Amino acid sequence: MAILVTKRSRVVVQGITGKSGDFHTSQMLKCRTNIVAGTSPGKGGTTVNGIPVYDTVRECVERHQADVSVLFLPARFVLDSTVEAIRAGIKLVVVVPEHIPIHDMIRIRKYAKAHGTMVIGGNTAGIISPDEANVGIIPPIAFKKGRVGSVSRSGSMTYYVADTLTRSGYGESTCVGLGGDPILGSTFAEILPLFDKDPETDAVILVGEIGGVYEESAAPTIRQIRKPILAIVGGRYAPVGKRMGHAGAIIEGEMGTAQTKLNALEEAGAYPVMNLSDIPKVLQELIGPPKG
Amino acid sequence: MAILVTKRSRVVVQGITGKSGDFHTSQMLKCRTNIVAGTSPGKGGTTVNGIPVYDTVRECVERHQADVSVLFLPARFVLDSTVEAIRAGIKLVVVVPEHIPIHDMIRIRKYAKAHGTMVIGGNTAGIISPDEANVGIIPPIAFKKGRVGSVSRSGSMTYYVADTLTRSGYGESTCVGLGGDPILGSTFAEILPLFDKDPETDAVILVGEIGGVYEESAAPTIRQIRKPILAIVGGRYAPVGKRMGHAGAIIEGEMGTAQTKLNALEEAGAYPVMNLSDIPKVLQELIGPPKG
Amino acid sequence: MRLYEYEAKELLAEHGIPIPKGFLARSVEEVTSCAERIGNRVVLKAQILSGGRGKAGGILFASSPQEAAEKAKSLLAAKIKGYQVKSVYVEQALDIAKELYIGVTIDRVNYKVVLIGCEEGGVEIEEIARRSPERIVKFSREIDEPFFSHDGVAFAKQIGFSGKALQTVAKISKAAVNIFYSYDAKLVEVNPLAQLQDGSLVAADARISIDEDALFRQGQLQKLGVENRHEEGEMTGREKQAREASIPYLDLDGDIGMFPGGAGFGIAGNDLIIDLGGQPANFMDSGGGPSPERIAKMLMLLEENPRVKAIFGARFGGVSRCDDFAKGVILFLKTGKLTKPIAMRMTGNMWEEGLRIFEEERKQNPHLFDKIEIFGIETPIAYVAKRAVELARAEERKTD
Amino acid sequence: MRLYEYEAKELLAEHGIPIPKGFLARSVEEVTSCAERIGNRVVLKAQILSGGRGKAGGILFASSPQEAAEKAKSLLAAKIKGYQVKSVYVEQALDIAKELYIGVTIDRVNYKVVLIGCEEGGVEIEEIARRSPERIVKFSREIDEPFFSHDGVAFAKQIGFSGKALQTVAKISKAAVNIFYSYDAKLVEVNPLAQLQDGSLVAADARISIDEDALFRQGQLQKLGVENRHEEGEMTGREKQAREASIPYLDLDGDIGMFPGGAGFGIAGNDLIIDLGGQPANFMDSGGGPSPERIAKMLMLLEENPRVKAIFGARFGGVSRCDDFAKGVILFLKTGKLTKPIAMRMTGNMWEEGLRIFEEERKQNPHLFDKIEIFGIETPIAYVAKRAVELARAEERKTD
Repeated sequence: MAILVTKRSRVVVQGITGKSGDFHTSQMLKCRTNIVAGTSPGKGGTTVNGIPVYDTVRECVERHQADVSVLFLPARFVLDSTVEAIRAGIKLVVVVPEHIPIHDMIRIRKYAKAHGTMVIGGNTAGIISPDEANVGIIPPIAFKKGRVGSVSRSGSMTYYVADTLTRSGYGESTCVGLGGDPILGSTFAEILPLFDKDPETDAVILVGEIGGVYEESAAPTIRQIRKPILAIVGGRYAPVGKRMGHAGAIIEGEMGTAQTKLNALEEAGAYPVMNLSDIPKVLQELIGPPKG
Repeated sequence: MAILVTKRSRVVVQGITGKSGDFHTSQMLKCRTNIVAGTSPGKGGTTVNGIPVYDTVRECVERHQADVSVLFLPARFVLDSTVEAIRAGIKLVVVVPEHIPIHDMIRIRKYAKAHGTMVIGGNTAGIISPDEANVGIIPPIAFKKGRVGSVSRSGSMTYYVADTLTRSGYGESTCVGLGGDPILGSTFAEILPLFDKDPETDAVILVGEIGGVYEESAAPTIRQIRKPILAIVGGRYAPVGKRMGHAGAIIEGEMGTAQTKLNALEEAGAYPVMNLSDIPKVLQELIGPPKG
Repeated sequence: MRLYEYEAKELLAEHGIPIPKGFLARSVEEVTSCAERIGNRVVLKAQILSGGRGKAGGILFASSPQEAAEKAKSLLAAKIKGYQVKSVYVEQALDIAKELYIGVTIDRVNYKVVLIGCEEGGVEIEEIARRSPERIVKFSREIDEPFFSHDGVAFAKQIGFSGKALQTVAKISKAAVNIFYSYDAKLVEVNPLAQLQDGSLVAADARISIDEDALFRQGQLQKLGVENRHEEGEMTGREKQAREASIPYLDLDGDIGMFPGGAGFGIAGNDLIIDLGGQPANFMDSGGGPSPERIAKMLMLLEENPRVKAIFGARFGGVSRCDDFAKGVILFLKTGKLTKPIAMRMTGNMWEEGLRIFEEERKQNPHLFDKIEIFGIETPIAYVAKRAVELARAEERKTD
Repeated sequence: MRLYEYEAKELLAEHGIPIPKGFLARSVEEVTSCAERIGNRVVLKAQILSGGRGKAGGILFASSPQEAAEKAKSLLAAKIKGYQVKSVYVEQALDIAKELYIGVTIDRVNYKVVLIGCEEGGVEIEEIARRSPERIVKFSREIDEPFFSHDGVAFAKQIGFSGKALQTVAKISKAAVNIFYSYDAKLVEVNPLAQLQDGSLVAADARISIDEDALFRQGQLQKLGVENRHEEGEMTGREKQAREASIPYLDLDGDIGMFPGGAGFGIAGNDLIIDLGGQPANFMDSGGGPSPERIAKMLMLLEENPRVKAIFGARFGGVSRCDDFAKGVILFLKTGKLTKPIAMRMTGNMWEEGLRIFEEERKQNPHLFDKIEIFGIETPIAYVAKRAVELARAEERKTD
C-alpha cells in the first residue's frame, strides 16, 4: 500500500513548463510516477516530457482524474495554485517551493482543512513510496521498498534516514518530507495516523529539529499511535537561538529546544534515537530483523 | 400577534447616547416599546431615558435577553454595529441611518443570512405594530391597530398608507419600512411570507417605487402568498431615469420602470392600486368592510 | 459618482491593466504638445461625465499635431450632452481588430459581486446581452470572496481565450476586481477592451463609478484629486442651485410646485397630482431631518420658478420633525416674497409643536398666512392635492 | 525582519495609534535640536535591531538639550549588543502610571492569528505569561477573519478597561491587527503601551517584525525605505561575508569545517560530529539548488577560517544536483588554495554525472585531489564523518 502516494496516484504537475517543473517531471517519470497532466496557464494544448499541458487544474481533474498535485512555481504563486488545486478537487498538494509568505501558508492551511485536502510543504522535498511513486524532488538512489515509514522536517534527513534504512535492509514504505518553511501545510500530527493505519508499515522514523513546536504538538497524537515511533531531533548541540519577541513566548511557552522536543516525544511514547546509525539497532529491538 | 416587533420584543438601541438615539428612544418609549437596553462603547454603566447603557450588545443580550436592535449611528459604523448585533444573537436589526456604503450593505446581508438574522434598512423609518411596539422613527400619529399589513420602500409612503388605512377603519397589523438605500438588508420577498403566516393580518399593502428590481424579484414569492396583496408603485409618471453603465443593464435586464413593476406584480397575483385613496375600496372587495 | 476617463485609466494603469499612451490636455497648446509626444495618429476625447460621447461628437481623430490643434479648438469650445468640455484626453489612435467587454458590478437581486465578460464589446454590449445572453460570461461571487489568478484564467477561458491573450485577460479581470474593492466601486467597466492587430490587449475606454457613500474611506482617491461630484452636465440652473443646497431636485414640465417630505411621497405625490389632472413643475426631496433653513430654501426655489402657479406641500414628520418644518416655512414667509398660493398638510412627529408655532406666528403676523392653507391629520392628503390643483387652475385663469 | 523602533512607530502613527512626540537623529547636533523641539525631559533610544536595549545601556534620559547632547555623544560612539549605534530616537520622556501589553502574532500550533493583551506589560510580560497565564487575554482568530471595532471593544473590556480608555484600547488593538495584515507582519507588539498619569494611552515602545518572504508585495514598506535586512549586530565578519553571498552560516567553536547539503542535515551533521568526538567550526546550509560558484564560495569560507583543521562534506543531491556540486568543488580546487583535508560524501540526483565530472578532472589534474577523499552511496555517512574527525585530529597533532 504505502501512504499518500502510490502507483494509483494520478499526479498533476503545476508549473510543468518551468525549468524546474520540466526537469523534475522527467525525474519523477523515471521513478514511474503516474503523472497524468501538467498545468501552465496560456500553454494549454502543448506537451512536456510527453505529458499533456492544460491551462487549469480543473481540466486535469476532469480529463485525467488527477488526485495529487505537485507544485513547481515561484513562492508568490503558491497560494493561488494551491487553492486552485483544492477547488478542483485534488486531495493531496505537494508544495516544493520555499519562502512562501507566512500569511499565505496560514490561508492555505485554512482552505485545505475546510475542503479536506492535505497540503505538504512548503519547501518540501516531497513524498516517495519506493517502487510506487515519487512526488517532488527526492533523489531515489537511497530508497528501497520496505516496511518502515519516515516523516521529517528536513529533505536531507529524509535522504539520510532512507540511506540508513535501505543499507540495513529495512527499506521504506513511504517517506514524507514535511518541508522546511516555518509554517507547514501538514505536520507530524497529521501524517503519523496514516502510517498507523497502513498495513505495510511496521514502524515510523520521526525526524524533528530545533525551532518551532511541531514536535511538541505531535505528542497527543503519538499517544494514540500503536506502531513504534523512533524519534530523532536534530540540533542537540545547537547554540540557543534567538526568539521572536515576547508574543511567541506567550503563545508557545517553553518549547523549541532539541531536548524539550525529545523529552516531549519520549514522554508521549516515542523511542528517542541520537544518531542515524542507531536506527537499525533500535528497529531490531522493536520490530525484529528486516524481512526478506 | 403582528410580525417582527411585538409587545414581547426586547429592544436594544445601538447608539443610544447620540442626539438622535436619545430623542428617538424617548419617542419609542412613548409608544410603550419594550426597550430593555442601549449601547455606547465607553459609556457602559450610565443610563439614557432611564434605559441602562452597555459597552457591548452581548451584555444587553446576556443581561436583558434583548432580541431586536435598532441602530442610531453614523453610516460608517453600521457594518460594525450590525455584525456585533448579529454575533450577539440579535434576530432582527433595524438600520435607521442612511448612506451606508454599498459594499458594506452586501457584507451585512451576507453575514445576516449566514446567521439567520433579519436586517431591515438602511435608511428605514423602521417597523411599527400599533399598540405593540414602534422600532425606529415612525411617527405614531396616523397608526391604529388593525388587520392590514404594509411593506414599503419609502418611509413617507408608510405613513400615508397608514393614514389611509386608519382613516378608513382598517388599521394596521404591522407596517414595515424596507428603507430607501439602494441596497437593502431585506426586501419584499422576505417580509411578505411573514404576513402570510400572521393570523392577525388579512391583507398586505406593498408599496414599491421606480428604480432597482426589488418589486420584480418579489414576484416568485408573491405567487406563493395566499393573502391578498395590494400593490402601489410610485413614479408612474416619472421621467425615465439614468442607468448605471452597461453592466447594470446586463445583470438586471429590462426592469425598473413603474409600469414593468406593476405588470410583474399583477402577473404574480397582486392587485395593482393607482392611488392611496383607492385602497379602502379595493380592500372592501377583497376582505370585506373593516371589523369592529 | 462617475470618474473621468483619464482618472479611470490612471487607476487601471496603476493596477496593471494596459492602457494606450495618452495625456490630459486643457488647452489647444497642450493638445498640440501631447499629440507631438505621442506621434502618429491620435484621438481626442472630450472629458465629460457622460457616456455616448462618440455619437455626440466628443471623440475626434487627428493624423497630425496640426489637425489635432484644429479639432481641439472646436472641441474645447463645444458643449457635449450638456457639458462644457474643459479638458481633452489625447490618446494614441489604436489599430483595433476586435472589441471585447469586461465589467465588474453588483448584482442587487442576489447581493453578489459579478464579473462580466464578452468577446464582443463596445456600445453594442447591451444589445448582445438582450439578443444572445449565452454569449455573456458571468462570474458571480460572494462579497469579499478572494478572486484568485486562477479565477481570472477560468474566466478568460470561458470567454474563449487561449495562449497569451488568456493570461492577459486573466490579469485584467483580476485587476478589475481589485479596483472594484479597493475604491468601493459600484461599477468598473473596461469597454471596449481592444484587441489590436498584433494580438495585444489594451483598455480603449473605461468607466468607473464610485460609491459616494464610501468616499470617507477612500483616502487614495482623495489624493488623486477625486472628490464628490455629480453628473451635472444636463442639469438646469435651478437643479444646480438646489444641488448646492443639497436638495434633491429635478425640473419637470408642469405648473404645480411640489414641496413634499421624503423621497417616497415625493415620487408618489407626483403621480397623485397627475391623476387629479394637475402637472408637477418639479420633483423634490427634503432629505432626512432638514433644517428650517433648508425648508425655506426649498420654498424659495419654487417661488422663483416662473412655471410654478401653486404649491402643494406635504409633511409627515418622521426623522424630519414638524416643529423644524414649521420654523422653516415661517422663515420663508417672513421674507415676504411669497406670491403663489400654497395648499399644505402637516402631521407626524412633533405636529402639535409645529401647529403651535404656526398659530403663534399667525397671531403676530396674520398677513403672512394670506396665501397659505395648512391642513392636518384630519384632512386626507388627496384632498390637499386636489386643492393645490384647483389653486393652480385659478391662477391660470387669472393670467388668461 | 525586524523594523527599527522609529519605523515601527511611524507605522503605528499612520494607523492611528498614539505615539509620544519623537524624532530620529543621526548626530549629536541633530539630537540637540530634536531635544530642543521637544522641550522638557527627553529619552534617547539607540536604534538597533535588538531587544533588551535598556539593560544594555541603550536608553538614556536627559533633562536638558545640553545633557541630551552629552549623552548622545557617548551613545552614538557605543556598540550595543554588538550593534554600532548609528542613530538615536529622541523622544519626549513619559510620566508613566502603568505599563500594558498589546501584541498580534501567529499561533503556529493552531494556525491562527492571535491578539494578546495584558494590563501589565514591559519587559516582565513573559514572566507574567508563565506565572499567571490567566491574566493574559488572548483573542484567537482565523486568518483574514475581519476584526471589527466591536471586537476591539470586547478585547479591551476583557483586559479590564472601561470608559474612555476602553475606546482607546479598542482602537489600538484594531489598528495593531490592521498593521499585522497590511504589512505581512510576523509580530506587531506595542510594549509597553503606557498609560500616563492623566489616563491617556501612548505606545512607549513598539516591535514590528515583517515576513521577509512577503516583502515582494510590500510596496509601501519599500516606499518607507524599509528593505530586506537582518539582525546582524552580533554577526562575525565571516558570517557577514557569508550573508553577502546568501549562504546561511554561523561560526561555532570547533575545528571541523562543516560543508553539508540542506539545513536539516546541516543541523543533524553537527550532532553527529560531536557524538563522534569532534567539534564543528560552523553551521552552514547551501540553500536550495546552489550554483557551482556558491559551492566554491562555501569551501572558500572554510578554507579561510583559521580554526578549521579539516572539512566534512556531505551532498545528497535533491533539488541541488550532484553535477553542479562537483563543478563547484572543482571550481574551488582549481583556485589552488586548499590546504585542509576534506572527507566528503556525494550521492543523490545526478550522482553519476557528478562522479564523472570528478573522474575527468582527476585524469587531467590528479594533484588537485591530493587532500580530498570522495565517498559515494556505498559508504555510510557516519563513516565519512568519523574520517573527518580523524583528519582533524591528525592535523592537530601536526601543529602540536
